[in-house]
Amino acid sequence: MSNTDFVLAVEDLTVSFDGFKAIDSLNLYVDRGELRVVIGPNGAGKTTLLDLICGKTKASAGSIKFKNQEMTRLPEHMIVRAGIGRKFQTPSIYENLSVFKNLEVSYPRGRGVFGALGFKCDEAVKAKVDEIADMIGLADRLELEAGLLSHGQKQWLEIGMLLMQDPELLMLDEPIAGMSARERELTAELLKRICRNRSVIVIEHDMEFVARIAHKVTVMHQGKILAEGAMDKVQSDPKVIDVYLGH
Amino acid sequence: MSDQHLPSSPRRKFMLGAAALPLALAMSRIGHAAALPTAQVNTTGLAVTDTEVVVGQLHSATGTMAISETGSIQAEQLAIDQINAMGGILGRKIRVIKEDGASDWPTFAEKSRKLLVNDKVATVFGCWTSASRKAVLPIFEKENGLLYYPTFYEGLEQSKNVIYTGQEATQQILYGLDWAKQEKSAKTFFLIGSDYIWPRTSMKIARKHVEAFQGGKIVGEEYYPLGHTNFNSLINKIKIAKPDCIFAAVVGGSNVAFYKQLKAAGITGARQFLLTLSVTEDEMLGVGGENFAGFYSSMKYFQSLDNANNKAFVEAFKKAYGPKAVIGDVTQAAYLGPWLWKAAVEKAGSFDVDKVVAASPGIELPTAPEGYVKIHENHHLYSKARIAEGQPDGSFKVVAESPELMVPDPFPKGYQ
Amino acid sequence: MSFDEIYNITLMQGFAGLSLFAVLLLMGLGLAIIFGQMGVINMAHGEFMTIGAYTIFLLSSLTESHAPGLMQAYFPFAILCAFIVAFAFGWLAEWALIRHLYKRPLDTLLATWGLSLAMQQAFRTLIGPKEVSPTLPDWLMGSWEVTEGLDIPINGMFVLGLTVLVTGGVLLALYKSRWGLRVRATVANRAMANATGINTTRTDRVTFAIGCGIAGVAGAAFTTIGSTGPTSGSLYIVDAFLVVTFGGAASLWGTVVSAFGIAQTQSISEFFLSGSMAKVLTLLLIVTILMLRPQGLFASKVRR
Amino acid sequence: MDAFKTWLDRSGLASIAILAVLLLVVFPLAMDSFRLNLVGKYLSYGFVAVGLVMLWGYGGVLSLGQGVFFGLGGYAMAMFLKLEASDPQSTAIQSTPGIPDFMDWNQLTALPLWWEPFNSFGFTLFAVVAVPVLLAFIIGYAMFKRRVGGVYFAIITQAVALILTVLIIGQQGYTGGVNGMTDLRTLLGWDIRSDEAKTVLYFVTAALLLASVLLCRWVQLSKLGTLLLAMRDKEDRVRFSGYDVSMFKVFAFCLAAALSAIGGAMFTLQVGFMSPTLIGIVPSIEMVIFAAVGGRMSLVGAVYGALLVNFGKTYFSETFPDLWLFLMAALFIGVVMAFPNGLAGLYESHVKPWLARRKGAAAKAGEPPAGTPGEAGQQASAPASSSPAASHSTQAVAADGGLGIGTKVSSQSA
Repeated sequence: MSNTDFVLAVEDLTVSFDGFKAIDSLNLYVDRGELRVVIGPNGAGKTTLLDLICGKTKASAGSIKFKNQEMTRLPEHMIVRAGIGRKFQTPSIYENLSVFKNLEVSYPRGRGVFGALGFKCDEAVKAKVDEIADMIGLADRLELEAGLLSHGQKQWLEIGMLLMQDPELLMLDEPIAGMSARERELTAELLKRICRNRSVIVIEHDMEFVARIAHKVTVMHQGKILAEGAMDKVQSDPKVIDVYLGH
Repeated sequence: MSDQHLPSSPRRKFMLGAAALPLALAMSRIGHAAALPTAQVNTTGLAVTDTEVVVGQLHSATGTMAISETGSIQAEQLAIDQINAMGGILGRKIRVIKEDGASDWPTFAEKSRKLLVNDKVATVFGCWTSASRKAVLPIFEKENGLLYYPTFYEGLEQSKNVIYTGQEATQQILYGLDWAKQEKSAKTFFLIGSDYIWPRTSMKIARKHVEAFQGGKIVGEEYYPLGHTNFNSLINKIKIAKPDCIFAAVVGGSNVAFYKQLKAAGITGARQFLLTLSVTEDEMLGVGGENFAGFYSSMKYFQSLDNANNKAFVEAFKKAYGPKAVIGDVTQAAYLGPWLWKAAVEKAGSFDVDKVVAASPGIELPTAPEGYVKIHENHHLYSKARIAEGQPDGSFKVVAESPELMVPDPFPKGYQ
Repeated sequence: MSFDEIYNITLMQGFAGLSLFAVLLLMGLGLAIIFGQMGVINMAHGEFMTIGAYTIFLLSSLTESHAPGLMQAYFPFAILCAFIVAFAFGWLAEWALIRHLYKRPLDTLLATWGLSLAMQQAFRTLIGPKEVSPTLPDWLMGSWEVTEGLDIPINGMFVLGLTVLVTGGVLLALYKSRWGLRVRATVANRAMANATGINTTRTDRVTFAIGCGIAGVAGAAFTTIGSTGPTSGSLYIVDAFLVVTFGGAASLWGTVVSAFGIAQTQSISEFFLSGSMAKVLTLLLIVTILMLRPQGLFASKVRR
Repeated sequence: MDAFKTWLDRSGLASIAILAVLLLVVFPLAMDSFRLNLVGKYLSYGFVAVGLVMLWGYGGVLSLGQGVFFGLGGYAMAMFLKLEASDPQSTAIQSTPGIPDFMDWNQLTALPLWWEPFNSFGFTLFAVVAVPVLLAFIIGYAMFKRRVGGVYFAIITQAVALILTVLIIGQQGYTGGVNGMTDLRTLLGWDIRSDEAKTVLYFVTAALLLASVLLCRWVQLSKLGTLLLAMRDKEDRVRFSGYDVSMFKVFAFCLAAALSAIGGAMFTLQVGFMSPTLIGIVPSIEMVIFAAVGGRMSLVGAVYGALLVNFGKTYFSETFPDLWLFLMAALFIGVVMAFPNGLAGLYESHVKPWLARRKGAAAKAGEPPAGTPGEAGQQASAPASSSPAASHSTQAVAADGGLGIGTKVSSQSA
């Protein structure tokens, strides 16, 4: 496959479950610093796409290149270490730990067994935690047990945990689900700040929100890409309208 | 079960049997105790008072071995009750502390220490498997306790602190093999055992005897894990080898499976000669008489032995434990324990372990249900070897008996 | 050795493998149903087998003393009773213990372990610590001598037939009956099954009880080939677990294949090696395969 | 934050200190040498239970094969002691003097090569830990890399226990078979059967056990401990934070194996023999029950669990010989059904709130009402603040523990 300047280059990606092709010869390229939103009706394969990129699901065929490095054969934790972060659809945080601990645990040092044993929470870690907590608006909640955060705060915390690792590609699965209008606004701001020095892929249903944040939109349908481009262009695409209205 | 229910005849016999003891002493208990004050009969701090002597009983009442050990528990209790009914030992009643080894060797070790160190028992009747005996042996030696061990076993052991009341391997095996050669013209043997020390040692002795002394041939030797329940492949191998004699020492749950499957494969007493070291009346309960009919067992005791001692013993046993109770070889050997100890204590005039041990060699028990036994220098018993044929109703018919007492030889020369 | 003899031995050895297969499958089946369909490890499985065996013993004693004329006929009826009795105790155990622990599958293991201890002691107290031997009808004993030198064990054929019957019945019930549909629905998605009106509580109880009932049948059948005592169940439990584990737990088909594989390996290696070595070889083979394929032979394919 | 951490530290250490006083002062003073030796034996099971807390409670992985590691450690030690007990003088009666008696009985005429290194005490000490850890690593790596866990892992470890038992029993010429290795007498010339030796060994065992508890506590408080807990509840999140989850489980498994092995070695030294009955499925499950009774999340609880169950076993079997199995069964079932977090859970959910209430009632005046409406946060941050508010947090914790999640219970109790 070709060498590219893209952060992420997905080519001919296919995965099938018992003959059903959830992703079918898909190509996707994401630029550095780009915020890409993937939309599509339910069952289009959006989440599966993210699963494939982060290694949760193994591809049947095709390639996923991250900074020109093949990812399809790597185990999940190596993909993360290469610089890809993934947020799950439902907030996945350590409910029993404090916000501080949640962020601290995500700090990319002491990732091996013995590294973790010898890990010290030094000034660098604390500084990083403070920085991120500030960014996600939880600076005054550091000692709170994470399970007691509001739903929106949990989503932010999970994003914060990813940011602790400074990933070059961040993948967010429905980050504003269940958020209030005010929280959505804050999240949009947050995303804009985040993608200043990294690429972001977001799966989202809320078109208003998508319009607000997206640099470029990809529309998926039945495991394939239906359309790709700027938001207004995609919205006026008859194929897209057909898919959304037809279902 | 209490003493007044005992039939009078066995009591009289046992009184006679306590040979060395004058009748008068047994009858005037109090006078006896006074004549032998506790300070004199107990110089090592055992649990002996003016009226009582404490002994331990250590068997598995639970776990897989409970199947086998229950008979020993009952027989020892019966003997102790009978002794107490006669006035006890040196004027002192025996009190038993029962401990459950739970078929677990570390538990045996723990309980034996408890009996010796905490309870200071004068002696212990107990253990069944070699493994449990091996587990407690160092403790008996260290604490200088005394153990009466009832099971027929592999030999290769002799301890100051143990009296072995069952047969050691050569006593059980050699006569049986000679009988097989003479009476059944057996020349080829197929050896089968459960995979542990007793069958392996027994088979080693059998092989030596057959090959070196009988000019026979071993056509197969197989060991199966304890608890193994499928013998069909083995049975096919036997069918190929066509031995004159199947010589078996399979134990526990495997035993039942082995005989049921032999029968199902058409190998019955009518068609094949089989001699075993491990089927007593106890095992027969599980095996079922119809599966063992016509096969032979080599033991020193069978419930059907026809002598007065045994008749009284069987009657007392059934009276105590119900008409359906059966008595196997080990049960009888366990019954000997308390009587041998009584005789030794009375000969020594003391409960001290060292003195009892010193008095033990030469102790005779003409009242033994198996006939007559005597303790050898090496702490095993002189006893006769017997062969019996299994009957469809689960009993044994004795068909042969060694003319002389077999000398116990735990370290047989030429068989190592 | 003549050709005839080799031919006979080969046939008998083939049957030995088959009958071991039947034994392993029958003992594993109940466990596989409970484990595969409910995720519960029933450590008391062996004791439910013992219940079945004792049922046979009690009925044979009753028949012998009250209706000796029926001795030839009681056995099939007794096997049915063994199923019913074990089923009833299984039902009770599910109600008293298991249903409280569905959210903690590992804890069912500890609870049923406690149950097995109590059951063993109950057998000892109620029936006696020694082994017993039920009197079997004459037609179940001995061998069928096809030709001179070729003996096929009747009890082996009986167990084989019973296994085929029970396995077929289970498969049929699981894939054709309402109960089977409910079980499969519950396994696939408990919440959804509940929502569609399936009484999952009842389904679980029946499933557990059926698993125990089959254990009872196995125990009953094994009175023809093995021992009956308070701890007889422990002779089988381990092999039963191996069969289920090796088969992949989730599928009954896996249990069948694994029982067949283990039986053939063991039976053939026993023929050519010594008994203990054969056992070790079989176990090592199982473990090696499990190391390479820890999910067992037939893992259910799930999207993770 | 720091205040919270030191509080946590201290809280863990306090209960360990109480245990230390109990083991090192109270028991030796209160018991005769026989009972003390029994306790020493129970404590050697305690190692396994402590290991299980790390593996099962923290790692969320239940092994039913801990007897394997206990046995391997014990056998390694037994091999050394057996060789020492088999010098040519004391084995002169054998056909081949100088080799262990069971080898002689099984017609071996020379010491097998792989026994030779066990002539060295240094190697033996190394092997006691290294062999079990290596085996745990191989099994753990194969299983966890393929994401086998839960019930399935439990059964496979059980199979391993079975196989090792069959192997040891089958290879009796090399292992002593069913009887095991018996009649072990001296350690480097020091008679381990004497009362003094047993007392010394008791203290060594107790000290090693306390050291193990401290070590595990340290692991729990490290980032690795946090990760183990995190993994147990949100394995994917940990994985997608760049951690190789399987290696952490392998570590927990190896740690538990090492602890079990040390327990096994101490068992051999104190009891004087080693046998395959300690390896199989039954002892392995019993050891899990020790941990369950004590509380699968609590290190100190696990030690109490091992002591309590074994005391119970000894006491019941001496006092109610016919009923003791029923009582043990009732204990196991009762603990599993009613107190899933064992003694430690009971303490956390009942004793501690009660203590706190008593203390809290005294200090109540002047404190602001804890827990502002809608902000549960106040409660959770309570542990960091002073004690009065603590009663609230423990109540929240208790409810949590009752549901069987119990993570919070854990992170506070050593």
